[in-house]
Amino acid sequence: MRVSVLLFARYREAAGAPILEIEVADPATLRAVWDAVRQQVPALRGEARPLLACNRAYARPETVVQPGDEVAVFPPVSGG
Amino acid sequence: MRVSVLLFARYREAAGAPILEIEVADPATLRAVWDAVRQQVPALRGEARPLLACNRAYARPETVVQPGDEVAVFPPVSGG
Amino acid sequence: MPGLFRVVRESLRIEQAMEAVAGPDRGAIATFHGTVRDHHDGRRVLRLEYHAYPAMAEDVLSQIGREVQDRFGTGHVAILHRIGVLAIGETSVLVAVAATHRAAALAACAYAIERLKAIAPIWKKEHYADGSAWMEGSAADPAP
Amino acid sequence: MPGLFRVVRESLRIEQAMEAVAGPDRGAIATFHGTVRDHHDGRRVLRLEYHAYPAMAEDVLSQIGREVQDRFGTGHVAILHRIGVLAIGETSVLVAVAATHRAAALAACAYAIERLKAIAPIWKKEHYADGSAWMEGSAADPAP
Repeated sequence: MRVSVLLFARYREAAGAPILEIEVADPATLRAVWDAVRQQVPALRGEARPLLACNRAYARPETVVQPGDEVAVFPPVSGG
Repeated sequence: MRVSVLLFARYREAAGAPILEIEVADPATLRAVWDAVRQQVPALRGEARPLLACNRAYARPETVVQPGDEVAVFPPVSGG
Repeated sequence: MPGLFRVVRESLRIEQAMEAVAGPDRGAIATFHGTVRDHHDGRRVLRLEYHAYPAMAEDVLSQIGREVQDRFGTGHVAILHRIGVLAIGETSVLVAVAATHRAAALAACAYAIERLKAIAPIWKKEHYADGSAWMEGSAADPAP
Repeated sequence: MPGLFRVVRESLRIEQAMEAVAGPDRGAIATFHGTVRDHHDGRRVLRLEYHAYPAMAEDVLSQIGREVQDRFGTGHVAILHRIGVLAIGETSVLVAVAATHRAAALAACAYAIERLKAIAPIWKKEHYADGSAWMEGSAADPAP
């Protein structure tokens, strides 16, 4: 299963790209997606607190990703 | 001793004038000034909570008025 | 001390209050605007009239600014109150406080408007279709 | 639901936020402005850069508006966040809340900015004379 993962802020800089295309076994959880992202981007391997989002809402690692879902991973927020 | 007393809001309407000139025995306290004001303006006789000011600062009824002091009496405030 | 404390007859402009408090070393500005409501206690209000003891009111607003400095550590305070006849929706009072951090700015702004309502020698008269009435607060006598 | 929730590249104008929330049945408007400070933790800051996940951020700001409605009983909320490069003194975030009474407006405004900082997917990068650093908050993971 192919998933496009949106990256933001420091994660985007670490990956050198705003979107990563990854392959994960179907059905895939957000945790599996994140593991695949870390596999592809060594600089993110030590990340302890990634935030995960599915379809523009925060989601837990157990969430199962459906084809066409908008998936994103990013570091703790700091707006304001 | 002659004292000019500034009136505001409802007290001013009750007196029909922004300033009352009153005569009080010297030395006079703010309480004596207020009593003289009520003597002169019957509509104010029932007032339970007048605020008193001397030289643009809130003052207690025991405060002794000096010649030239700016004395004012007015109802509870309601700005904002 | 920095700060702007005025009782005025002209329309209040938020820009004036913001400019008086803003600065490069402050990351937060909190403001409060009191505006004229079209109702009060279920009764329709047509307009408001504010009356003040202007000289004392400005002294009291400055005193509130000093209290904010003592309690919240910032002197960047603007408190403006309008007097005269105001239409529905017009701004009667404006408070702006700038501080390094947001907690101080927000708390100081709330404090300043509470104090203004309790001690500034300013009065509000409500005008209705069939008459008018002076409002009078219930705060304790501010005398020391 | 009334309200204005935007992530934008243009300068933020307080008038826009005020107009979005004001109305004749509301007597109080509280606002909060976050502005770019020239220092942070003792270090001189030259400018800030804000980055966002704009679509999700606007959804989250709208959600904060619904939380304000549930907790404080007013839906008259505007939350605007700017992204891109900001100079010292520029406004990065604007919150405005209008309510019938001042207590609700003030408390809701403070609540909204706290929530924004905790959950809006927006990030700040500080630029110094000799480099830059992403800021990252310490709030709990917002996942349900």
